[in-house]
Amino acid sequence: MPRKRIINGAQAIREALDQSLAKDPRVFVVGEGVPDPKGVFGTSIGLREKYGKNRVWDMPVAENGMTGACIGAAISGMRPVLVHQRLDFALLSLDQIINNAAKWFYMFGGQQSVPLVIRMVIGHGWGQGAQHSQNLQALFAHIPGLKVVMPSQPQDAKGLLIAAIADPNPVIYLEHRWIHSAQGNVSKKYFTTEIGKAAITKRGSDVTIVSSSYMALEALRAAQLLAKINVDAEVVDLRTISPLDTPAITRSVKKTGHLLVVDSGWTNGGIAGEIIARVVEKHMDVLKKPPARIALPDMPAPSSPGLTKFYYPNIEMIMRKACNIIGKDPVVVAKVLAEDTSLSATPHDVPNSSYMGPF
Amino acid sequence: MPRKRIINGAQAIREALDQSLAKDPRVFVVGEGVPDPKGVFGTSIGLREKYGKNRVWDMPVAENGMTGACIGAAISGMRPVLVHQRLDFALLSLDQIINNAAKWFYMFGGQQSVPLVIRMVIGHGWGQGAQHSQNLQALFAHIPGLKVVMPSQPQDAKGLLIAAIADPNPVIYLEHRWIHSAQGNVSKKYFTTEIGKAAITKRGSDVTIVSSSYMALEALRAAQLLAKINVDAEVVDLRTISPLDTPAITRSVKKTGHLLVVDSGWTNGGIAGEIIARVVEKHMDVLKKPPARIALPDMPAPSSPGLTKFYYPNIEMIMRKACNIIGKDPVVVAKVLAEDTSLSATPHDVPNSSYMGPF
Amino acid sequence: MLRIRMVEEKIVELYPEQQMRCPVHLSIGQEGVAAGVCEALDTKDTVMSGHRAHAHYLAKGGNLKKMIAEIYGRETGCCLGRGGSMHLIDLDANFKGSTPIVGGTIPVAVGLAWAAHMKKEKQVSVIFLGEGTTEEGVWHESVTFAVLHKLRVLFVCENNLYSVYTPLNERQPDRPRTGIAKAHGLYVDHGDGNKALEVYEKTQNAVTHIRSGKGPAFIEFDTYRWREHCGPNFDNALGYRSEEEFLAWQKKDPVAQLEKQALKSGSLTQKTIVSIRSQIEQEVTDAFTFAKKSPYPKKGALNPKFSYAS
Amino acid sequence: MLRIRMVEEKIVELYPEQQMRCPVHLSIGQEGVAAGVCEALDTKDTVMSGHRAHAHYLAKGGNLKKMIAEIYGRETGCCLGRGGSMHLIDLDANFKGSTPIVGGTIPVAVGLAWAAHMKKEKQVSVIFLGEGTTEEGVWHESVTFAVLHKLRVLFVCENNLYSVYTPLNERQPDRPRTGIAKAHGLYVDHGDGNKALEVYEKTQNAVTHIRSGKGPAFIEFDTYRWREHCGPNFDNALGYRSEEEFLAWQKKDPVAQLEKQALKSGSLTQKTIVSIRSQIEQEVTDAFTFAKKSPYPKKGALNPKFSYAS
Ligand SMILES: Cc1ncc(C[n+]2csc(CCOP(=O)(O)OP(=O)(O)O)c2C)c(N)n1
Ligand SMILES: Cc1ncc(C[n+]2csc(CCOP(=O)(O)OP(=O)(O)O)c2C)c(N)n1
Ligand SMILES: [Mg+2]
Ligand SMILES: [Mg+2]
Repeated sequence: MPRKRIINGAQAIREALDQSLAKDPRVFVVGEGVPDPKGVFGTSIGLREKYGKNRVWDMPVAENGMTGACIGAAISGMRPVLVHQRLDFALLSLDQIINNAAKWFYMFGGQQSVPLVIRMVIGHGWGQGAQHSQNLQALFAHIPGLKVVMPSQPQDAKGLLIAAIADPNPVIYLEHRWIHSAQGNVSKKYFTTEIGKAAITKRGSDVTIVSSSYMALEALRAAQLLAKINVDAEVVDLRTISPLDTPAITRSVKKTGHLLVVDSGWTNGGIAGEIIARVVEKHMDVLKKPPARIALPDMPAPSSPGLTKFYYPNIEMIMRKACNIIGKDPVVVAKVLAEDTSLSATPHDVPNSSYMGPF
Repeated sequence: MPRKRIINGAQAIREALDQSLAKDPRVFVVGEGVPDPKGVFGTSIGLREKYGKNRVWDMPVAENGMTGACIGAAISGMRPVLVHQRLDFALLSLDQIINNAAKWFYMFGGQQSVPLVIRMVIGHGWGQGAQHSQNLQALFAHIPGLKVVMPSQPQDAKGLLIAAIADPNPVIYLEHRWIHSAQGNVSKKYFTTEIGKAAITKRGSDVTIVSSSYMALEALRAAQLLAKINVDAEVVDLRTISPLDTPAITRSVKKTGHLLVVDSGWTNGGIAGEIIARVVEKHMDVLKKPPARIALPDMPAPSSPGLTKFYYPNIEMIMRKACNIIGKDPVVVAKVLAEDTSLSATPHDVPNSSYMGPF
Repeated sequence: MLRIRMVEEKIVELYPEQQMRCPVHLSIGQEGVAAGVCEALDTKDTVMSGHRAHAHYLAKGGNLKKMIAEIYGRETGCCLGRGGSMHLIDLDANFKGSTPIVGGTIPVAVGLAWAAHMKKEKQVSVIFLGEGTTEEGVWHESVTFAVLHKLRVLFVCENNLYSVYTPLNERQPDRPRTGIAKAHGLYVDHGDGNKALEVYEKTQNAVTHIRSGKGPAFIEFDTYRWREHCGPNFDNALGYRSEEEFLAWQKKDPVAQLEKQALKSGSLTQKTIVSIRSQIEQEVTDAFTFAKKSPYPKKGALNPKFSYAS
Repeated sequence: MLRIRMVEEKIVELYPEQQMRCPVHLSIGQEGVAAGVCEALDTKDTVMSGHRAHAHYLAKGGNLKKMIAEIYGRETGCCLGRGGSMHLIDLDANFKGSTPIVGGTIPVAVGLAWAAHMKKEKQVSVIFLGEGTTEEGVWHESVTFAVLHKLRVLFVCENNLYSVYTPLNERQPDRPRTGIAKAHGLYVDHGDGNKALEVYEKTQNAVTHIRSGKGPAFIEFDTYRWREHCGPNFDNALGYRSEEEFLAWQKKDPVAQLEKQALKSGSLTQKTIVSIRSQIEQEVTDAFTFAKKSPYPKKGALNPKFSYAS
């Protein structure tokens, strides 16, 4: 990239849709509110005006039916992008996703693939509560036939969405609400980020922190702060949850000998456990210390800020756990955090200080 | 148990329903075909005749709606048992299961619990195919607020179903089709098997094989055959998938130093990985060799017996893997298997030689 | 009804303080339906609702203080702060819960009636839903089962023309939902949601039908959400609906209409209205004070063990 | 139609050999609907179906050998042996697939028509479903969307009175499904599924309506499954339905009726029927021979990589 072009995640996603619609006449976008003036957190604003009603669709609140309809369109040669304003709403369509989309290509003898992208926004903060903030990447990743991507950086948000649309398979595109406002340098051109490849967002030699989506942003900030106390963490941003980039994880762990996995989903049966299992099955010998994970406590998300403060993993927890693994006393962590005034300026339940609710 | 009373899994389940209906007027059973003459593989035969239409219900093919209705009945003080002839059909109701049943108690401040049991039959063999044989225990176990049980022995099938019905929380009761015909000694009385407690079905000191449901039966047979070649395996039958009985697993692994997890679900993101992660997080030091898992290949289930033969884990695979872990040459495995004529007598895709299809 | 209006106007006033840190879906403009329907119910009749539930909760007699405290995320809230505005419950008032998954509570409400049927109880289970919610298949499934067993369910559909910012013509064919309900075998009616007395009467008729064991009913009321789909502000400027449309509906203000009628009929005087207003004002102020003074849940309240009953 | 009957009778005959190792849901007795409907379609019109799909596949021109091979689990099957009887597909014949999750293919078929709409194609997408399948919410959702955009979809409902062994009165209120469909804004008709010519004519009318762009249609045909829900045998002995009911329906045999009519009208003679029969007999025998001779998929065909297209 020659010149810096800083945009946020939502803009990057919009750009991916815009360029995909422009490039491929088979692409269409559908979802509740996609053509409305707010355009799904800004990610689809203006697209109907630009591409017309036949390319940019609103829909009834009928998630299972509309998913099936998208599958039908996909096997007819179209490239639907179905959008859910919350992942939680997509649970109504798991029948079509798991029973049909994931299996269609295999069970019909490889004759028809389902080039379908389902974008699901993961809510976080501002009292979203139990039914508006589920991180169910582990659920989707467990289903063969689906691919699951979960970007953190705007550049990857764009590249992975374009790649997902171009992919002949069903891809679950999980966008954490808080990556929408994350800023980053994004290429202007149409490009793809390869599905199935992790990125090293910070090199380091002491401990490997594997993460994804919003937690990859947190892990990166934690790693930067850890550097101040001479802990040299390597951050692996998975970007794709399924298929997992096991080689990239392994390479890093072989180098550092220490593994911490940070995930935005529930602990039990989550992605973090799977990653740990993969590493120890084949490379237990390279681990100098037992691997560790940080993920959500196994309980529904509460609404009150008094509770979410303790519910979500944060930078401090990541730093402390990293120190623990490598055998460093974590008392210094508090000191480093206290010095960083930017951290305390924003309430824990909003992505940035300009956010005023309500959604 | 004073005298032996051998019945099969389906009879044990029927007995649990019968005794629960008799004991507690709040209990009712509902499901497509529950009152029909075949009574869900025999598990509900005669119950309507005995308890009447107001206790034993058929229903429309409307899984999500009926699950919601059962939740409504449950918070009204009833004890519904909802039955699906295949787990795959319950995917239509994941919205109600995940968004409502699992969270109701927590999100409404602990005021109303949802004492709901959902029985789901897992298809296996006789060409069931991609949409009639999914083993999605990992999916349910990942959701806090649900309990997930998965018995193998008829005694536990009965005791866990009674316990599930008596439990104030939503319990997913997964019954593998092939445990229906498994025989075992079953107490005649009304009794419960504690949810959350694994059983050691064979003691041993060389290697721990953790398993559940039909694979626990296979693991047990494998362990018995392993004994012939002087491999002393300990078999842990999980019985409950969530909450996992981590202490029991840990105790066994501490004793044997070797861990093999066998699961009937897909490998990626499955229960086996979670168990491995739990063990290494806390007790990597006790493992003499890297832990291993045997589970389904990450692809939809095929229908053809030509393919299912290679799709499903079998006794031989378990034996070989166990030998591998403890560093014993597995060539002897083939010999032991060849000697056991009972194994070759039954085609791989039926639970027993009397089974003639079609479902 | 005036009380509901005043409570929500207070939310509007104080939301910018950033202390109600959860989404709020206000019913301002739609109070006539909640008030009219609940007036026709007995205490033991149950009510459930969805994301836009404040009015239904209050009309059914839900505790005001606990609702406001819940919106403020305090441990004194009706869900101990775990739920926020989108999760309301008051078992004493037989308000059995509201949740924000569209359609999520419809079958649950049918299940309440099913349990009542099994227990030979006769209360009516009322479920409020928006016109958008009838697009969900679960509505169809719930209706089928309720009609099949003649369960005592009243489906109250509030047609406010929009689902979030999407107008009806992007979501539904131009045919009445009451026609579908009727074809399913439901007792059906349709009325003006801005006329609380009409709502009350039509509900009474439906409830009489239901109580007699003849089967469930579906009533649709025309209404209009004045403010944004979610949040305290007006949003006509977004352009998804016209200012004229908004003003035309605002003119039909259900609160003002009832007030006018009451004054005309002499059942209320200007003076009593003033005194009622100030009484409510006081109650509302007290509720907000109570909420703001209440503590957040303690750290110990965040424990996985609370996900399960024992 | 006779061909469909003879194919399925052959399945009945050979199933006990235990070589067709997958569930089979036979349409014997219901062939009139499949044959009559598909006769009214063009080749480019598409068909989808559910668990009971043999007749629909064959009537639409699906390859017989590949179907039988699929049921036998052979690599020459229409899904390479991966699907079995419950997963049929023949893209050459525009039979776009059948799957055994009740209701699972309904929205997919609507999606075919949606894609056609976007591409300005005019073929009709036909979806066969049982009367039980209309209980699923996804039917409601699919219908809503199809009517909203006037998609070219024909919903063909075969009412055989049972869902597995459950009679209608345990599942649905006593009201016609056509009434619901009509209230949704569909073109609606209803006919005797045992009269193939009536089926054909009613389908023609519906298809004319659909092709003209006036919107989707729903036709229900009364019919009866003669054999067990799943498998080759008779099952009246189970007691879920009476022998009398069965016999009354069997008398209306759609194959025999058509044959009689053809003989009477002189369009067929007894002699041509005999010759047609023996031709079909040969074709069927060949298909079974082909299937039985075909190899099972190789071990290498079991590979996770085949779950994804590249
Ligand atoms: C299953 C599901 N899909 C989508 C949403 C997003 N959503 C929240 S409110 C709403 C509007 C529903 O419209 P309507 O039923 O008419 O209620 P109104 O908001 O107009 O009162 C939608 C689509 C949701 N909460 N749940
Ligand atoms: C989602 C789902 N629920 C339940 C079943 C079990 N099931 C298989 S066929 C069938 C009967 C459906 O009845 P109908 O639509 O009338 O078709 P018929 O078998 O009578 O042809 C049922 C309930 C299923 N396959 N999928
Ligand atoms: Mg609305
Ligand atoms: Mg039927």
